[in-house]
Amino acid sequence: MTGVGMFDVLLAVVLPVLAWWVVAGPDLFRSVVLFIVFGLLLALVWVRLRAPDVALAEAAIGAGLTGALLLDTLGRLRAEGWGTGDDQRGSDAGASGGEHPSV
Amino acid sequence: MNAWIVWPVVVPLAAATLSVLAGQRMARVIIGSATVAIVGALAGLTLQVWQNGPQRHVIGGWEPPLGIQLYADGLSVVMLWMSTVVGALIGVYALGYFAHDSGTTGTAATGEHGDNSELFWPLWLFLWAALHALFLSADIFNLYVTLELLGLAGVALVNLAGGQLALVAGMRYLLASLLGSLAYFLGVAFLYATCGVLDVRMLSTRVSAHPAVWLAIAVMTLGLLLKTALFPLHFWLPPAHANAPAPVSALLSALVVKASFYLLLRLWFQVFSVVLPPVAGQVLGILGVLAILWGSVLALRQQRLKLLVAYSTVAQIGYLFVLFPLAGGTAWGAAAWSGGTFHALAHACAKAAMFMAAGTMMAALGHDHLHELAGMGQRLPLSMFAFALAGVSLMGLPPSGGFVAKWLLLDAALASGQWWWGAVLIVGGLLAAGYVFLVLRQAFAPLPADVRYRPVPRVMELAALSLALLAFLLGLMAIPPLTLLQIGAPFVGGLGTEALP
Amino acid sequence: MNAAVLYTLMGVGLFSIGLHGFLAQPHLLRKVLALNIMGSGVFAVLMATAWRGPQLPPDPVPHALVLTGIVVAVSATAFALALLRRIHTATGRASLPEDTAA
Amino acid sequence: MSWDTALPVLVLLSSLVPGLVIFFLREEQSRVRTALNLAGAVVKIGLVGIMLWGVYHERHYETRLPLLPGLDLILRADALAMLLTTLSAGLWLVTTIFAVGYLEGSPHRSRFFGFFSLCVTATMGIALAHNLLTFFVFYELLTLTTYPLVIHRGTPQALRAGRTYLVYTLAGSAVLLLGIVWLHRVAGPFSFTQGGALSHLGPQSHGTLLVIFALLIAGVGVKAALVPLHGWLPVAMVAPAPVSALLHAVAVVKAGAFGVVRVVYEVFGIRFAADLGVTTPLALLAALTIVYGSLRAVVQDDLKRRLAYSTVSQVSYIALGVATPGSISSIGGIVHLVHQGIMKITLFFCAGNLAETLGIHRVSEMNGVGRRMPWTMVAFTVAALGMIGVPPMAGFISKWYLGVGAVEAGQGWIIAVLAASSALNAAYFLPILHTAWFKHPTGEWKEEHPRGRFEADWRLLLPSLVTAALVIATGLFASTVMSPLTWAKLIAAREYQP
Amino acid sequence: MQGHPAANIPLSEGQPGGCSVRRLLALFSWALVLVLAWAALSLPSHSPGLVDFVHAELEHSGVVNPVTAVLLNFRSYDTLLEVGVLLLAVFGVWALPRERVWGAPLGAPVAGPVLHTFVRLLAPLMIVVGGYLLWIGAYAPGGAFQGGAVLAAMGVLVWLSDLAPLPRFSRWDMRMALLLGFATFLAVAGGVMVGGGRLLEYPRLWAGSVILLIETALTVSIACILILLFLGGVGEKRRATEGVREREAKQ
Repeated sequence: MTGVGMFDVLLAVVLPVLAWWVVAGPDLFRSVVLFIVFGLLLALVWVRLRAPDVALAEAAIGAGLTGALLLDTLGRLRAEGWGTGDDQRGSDAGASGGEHPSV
Repeated sequence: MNAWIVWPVVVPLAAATLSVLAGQRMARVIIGSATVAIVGALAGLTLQVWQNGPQRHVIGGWEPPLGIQLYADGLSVVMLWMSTVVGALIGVYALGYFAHDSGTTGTAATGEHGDNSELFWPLWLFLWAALHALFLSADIFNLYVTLELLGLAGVALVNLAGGQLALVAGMRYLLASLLGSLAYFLGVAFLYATCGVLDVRMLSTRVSAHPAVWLAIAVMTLGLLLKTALFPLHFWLPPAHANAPAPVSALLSALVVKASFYLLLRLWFQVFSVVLPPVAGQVLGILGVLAILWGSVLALRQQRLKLLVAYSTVAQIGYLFVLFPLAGGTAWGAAAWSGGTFHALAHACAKAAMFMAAGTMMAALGHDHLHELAGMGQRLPLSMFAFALAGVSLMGLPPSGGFVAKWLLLDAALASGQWWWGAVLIVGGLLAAGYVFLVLRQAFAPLPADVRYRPVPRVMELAALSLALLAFLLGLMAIPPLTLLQIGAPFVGGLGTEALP
Repeated sequence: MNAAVLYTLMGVGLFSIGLHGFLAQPHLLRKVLALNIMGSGVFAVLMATAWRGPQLPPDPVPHALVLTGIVVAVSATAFALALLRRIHTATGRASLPEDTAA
Repeated sequence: MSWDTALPVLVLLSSLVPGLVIFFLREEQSRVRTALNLAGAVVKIGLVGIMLWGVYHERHYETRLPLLPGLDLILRADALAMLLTTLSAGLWLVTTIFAVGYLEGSPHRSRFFGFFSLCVTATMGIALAHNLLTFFVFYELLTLTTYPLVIHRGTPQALRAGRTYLVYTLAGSAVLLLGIVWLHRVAGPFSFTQGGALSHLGPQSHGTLLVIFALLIAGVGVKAALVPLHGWLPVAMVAPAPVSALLHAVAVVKAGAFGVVRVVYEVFGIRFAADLGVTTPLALLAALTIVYGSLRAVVQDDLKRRLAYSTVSQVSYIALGVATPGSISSIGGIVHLVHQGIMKITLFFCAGNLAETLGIHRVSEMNGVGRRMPWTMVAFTVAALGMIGVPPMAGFISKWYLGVGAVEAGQGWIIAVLAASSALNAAYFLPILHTAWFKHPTGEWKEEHPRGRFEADWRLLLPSLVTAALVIATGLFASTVMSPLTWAKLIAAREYQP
Repeated sequence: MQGHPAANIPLSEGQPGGCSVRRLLALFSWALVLVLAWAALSLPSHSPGLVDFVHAELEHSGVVNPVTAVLLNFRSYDTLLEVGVLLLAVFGVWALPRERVWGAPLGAPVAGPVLHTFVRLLAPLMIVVGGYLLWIGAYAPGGAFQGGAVLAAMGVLVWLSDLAPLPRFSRWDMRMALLLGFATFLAVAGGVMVGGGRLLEYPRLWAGSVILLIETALTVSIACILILLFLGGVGEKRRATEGVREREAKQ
């Protein structure tokens, strides 16, 4: 059985790596952005699996809408003083005013 | 239209929709008529099952495996009655509760809550529909959707209390619920990959001892155990059940945890039974025993009434799982099966009544600190009485429903030669007596003079009392539900002593 | 090795990573992210079962299931995030008490 | 439903319904409450009378209600049941009168009388129960309904006593339940049968049956206050006097002793039990309890505590009689079920009367009380002498039959136990009588509130006089047709039928 | 209750942190990966699946796209409940404190001329795309969910650019729009039973039209629901102060 292209392998390797960054990366904002990228790449996987319906939904809802929701939430958390509570090491991607109260 | 089976699902969904569109006053009419309609449909369904055995309804006319099928046997019908009767009485209670609650800085809230309590009704109806859908569905993916429906409705209801504790408890509950659903979903994916069908009945003929099936069983069971809050996966339950508004606590403790238990029962005994080794049941039984002991001991140590009742739920859930190691043999399987499921029924009535009574006391006092409940027997005799009657069922004393369940489980334990499960049931009953009387003795203590007390609507007390009476007298009307439970059950045969030559 | 096996493996990998993140990360937003990743893992397993080689049309049933799953996931995520924001407003924290206590 | 099937239920309802109604009465509606109580009690006595007549003429009164698959709730009036129902129905009436007087003006009377009636209902159920399941149902109901009575006063001491009471009784019932379920597993469903229901079981199950016997006796032994399960009884003395009377004479202790009788005679059967070898240990345990209770009673100064230990001792006469083989001791044990009830309730009425009228709680405070309250002390004296076994009082009959039975069975040691016990009875009762009649009052009574024209409120006095008269009557007229002794003979004869 | 937060903390029940726990967790995760992978590799290479069943009945389903056929006909009951889940999420957000009002809270749109113009141009296009996705769903990839998502994106953009006032869900017609899809779906589900049919059993001849009807209603509702979910929490801070009046004065 063939049909496993380099592209498939690449996707299958990149997605878990991305997932790891999303859950364990140092910066929450970057995690959210990476999650959106993750969703888009996942949509590509669905395309590869000949599921354009799902790909469309994944891109629009899974990546798009969920991403927007996450970004919005992150923004609200920041606006309320400190946003990325677990990112003690400081975040380059603009945790503006990043006061971290002792956790 | 004799397809009674669909209406317990469709009616509450329709009522939920209409109640959002209609005004407050119309909403009550809608909910009232919906309740009547559900009871009517359920009566029709019960008659069908009683006369003709298990009922099926092929949705959309698409036979499985392509389509989804609804399926009702004795167990489903008993569960449906449980959720309908308990749910309806909780609804009656909620009428008084939210009327009492609004406009005052009452019970759980921080003072900023108020008119979102009108959302209780659609959420409650959705929860009802989700429960009924779950009890009737015969498709493992559809069951996943019902689980999500149930979980979201439950969390939303917890949050109605407002306040920090409820929010945090709601979040913990939500996360546990989602995690449990996802684990279940992974199992569904593996089962579909292995067996290629989603219909429960077809699956049962196709599962085999295959690694993927093993894994599916494991993750689905774990997910459902998390949702059922079996020790040690119970951590989310006490805060969520204790901090929710009282009618919601009642709904969650009485009905929602039973839903995932029901699903587990179905999967274990009607889908996976061929591939499960007996030792698996022993493991669940041991967890059940630990739940009984741990939950009871923690209940004894609580300072707050609602937390005590919530930990009692943790303990009582343990009894349900004693079913698993016992429902194996031929002679006693039926007793264990009936005993376990009957316990779910009895506990639903008793625990709902208990939370309702606790909620009434809390509404009257503004708090639920155990040591400041002195003299409650004089202030709210009906509520205290309801609490006591419900407590009798939890202790498993006659003639309550809890007694019948305990008798059957004990019978199965002794018959199977595994007397130690019986010993645990006995000890659990004594521990339950310990925490129930911890509350009841307060009823007889003299009433302090300086306690502020707000009158509560009578309907709250009466609703709790009716459920408590039901739990107390359930033992006297145990034969019809026990007979129903035999219809379509995996273990058919004489119950208890009849099994002997 | 075919695409189905490859993506099934990826799916279980995603599920495990998500679960690990869910358990290890105290921040609620990350827990929500982790749950989404776990969900994606399950989707991948299901989608892989639909795959029947490049020539044959795939099985549409898992596709429909995943579509349903995606919608359910976004509903749950939206709800969880709204709840998270309230908790943050009320407590000033975005994690559960037992996690921050540690 | 015919009259014959309805009658046992009606007997229960005659106290259940008044009880439930009383809960909803307001505190100040004391006339309605008393009327309801008395009406219930009179109706009950009437119904029991009808039933008594019927049973004597071999009519069958039986009610069944399916409870569990294959197991019914059965209420049936047999000879043994009639013994306890008659006793309870009669004593309920006098105790109600006593309680109305005793509790006049105190709070929570609706609650009290409500539970009081429920408690009597449970006792009636225990008496009429015709299988172990039914017995257990009412046995538990009795536990639950007596708890509120024990802690009626709501004081910390009462709450503590209530806790002790619960720990003992609930643990006992847990053991009892285990035994019952197990027995049903071994033997299948069965009803109480004269001569025993288990003798068909082969020797392979005898080991199990031994364990089950121990479980059942331990279960009922808690309420029967068999040593070492008696700990709750002296503690429960904090309850109001009518409750003590109820606990000791009519309901709780009696239920336990009655359970022993049922288990030995109608579950196992005396012959089968003797074959199993369980009767001798039971007799030894009973003897131990008799001596231990008496010894403890001697050293108590608190009057009610002394009476409580006396109960521990006296109730075990029943178990002793039952466990001694031979129909004569059986008669002694069974008849003591009634005799002990009448005598002990008289003593408690008097103790309650003394406490309520003069504030006397201790034996040492009773100096010369016989002059102040002669009628009360006459009643007390009659009952106390009966307890010691002085003829022609009721207690004499019991002891006589027990002694003769022991001789018949060739168990000489039982005679020794009876003699020792009687000596000890005398040792703790005669000083009381001496103090009351022959010592001089030490001064003013602590609190004197006589009510009415008599030495005490008539409602406190009359019940004790009535029961004291019964103590004498049951002794004097022991050989008449309707006497407890005749019934006991009837029952024993059937048990020992070949 | 609020005064006693400590009482709520369950005894010795939490997720204790610490190095050893993390190591244990990592170990657990690796074990999980291995077990899952083992199970995954053991899967049959040819999953039987239901593809043949779907294609056998596709011509009776009323649509050509098999995914849509499964979603809205063969397994339409799933979809019905799934819309319920969406609605429940909205109700759940509303049930949270400070969101009690029927209607979204007001936030701070990002007004600006460039965005304005962009959105003005984009909005009609997105409506067309959304409608197209809905319609094409019967034949090709697309459908109510995708179409609804595009419409929702448009709605959010329009709101962000301050082109239109916020939806006020105290208004009956807006609630109607929210519930339209679910209500239609449910009405069809039960309605077909009047003639003696089964739940959700569309008349064969009309299946295509019925599905289109349901999908259209669903698209509208899904768009509304998604917008609401997005707006659900926006602007908590401002709402308490000047938000409401300011914006109402503007109109």
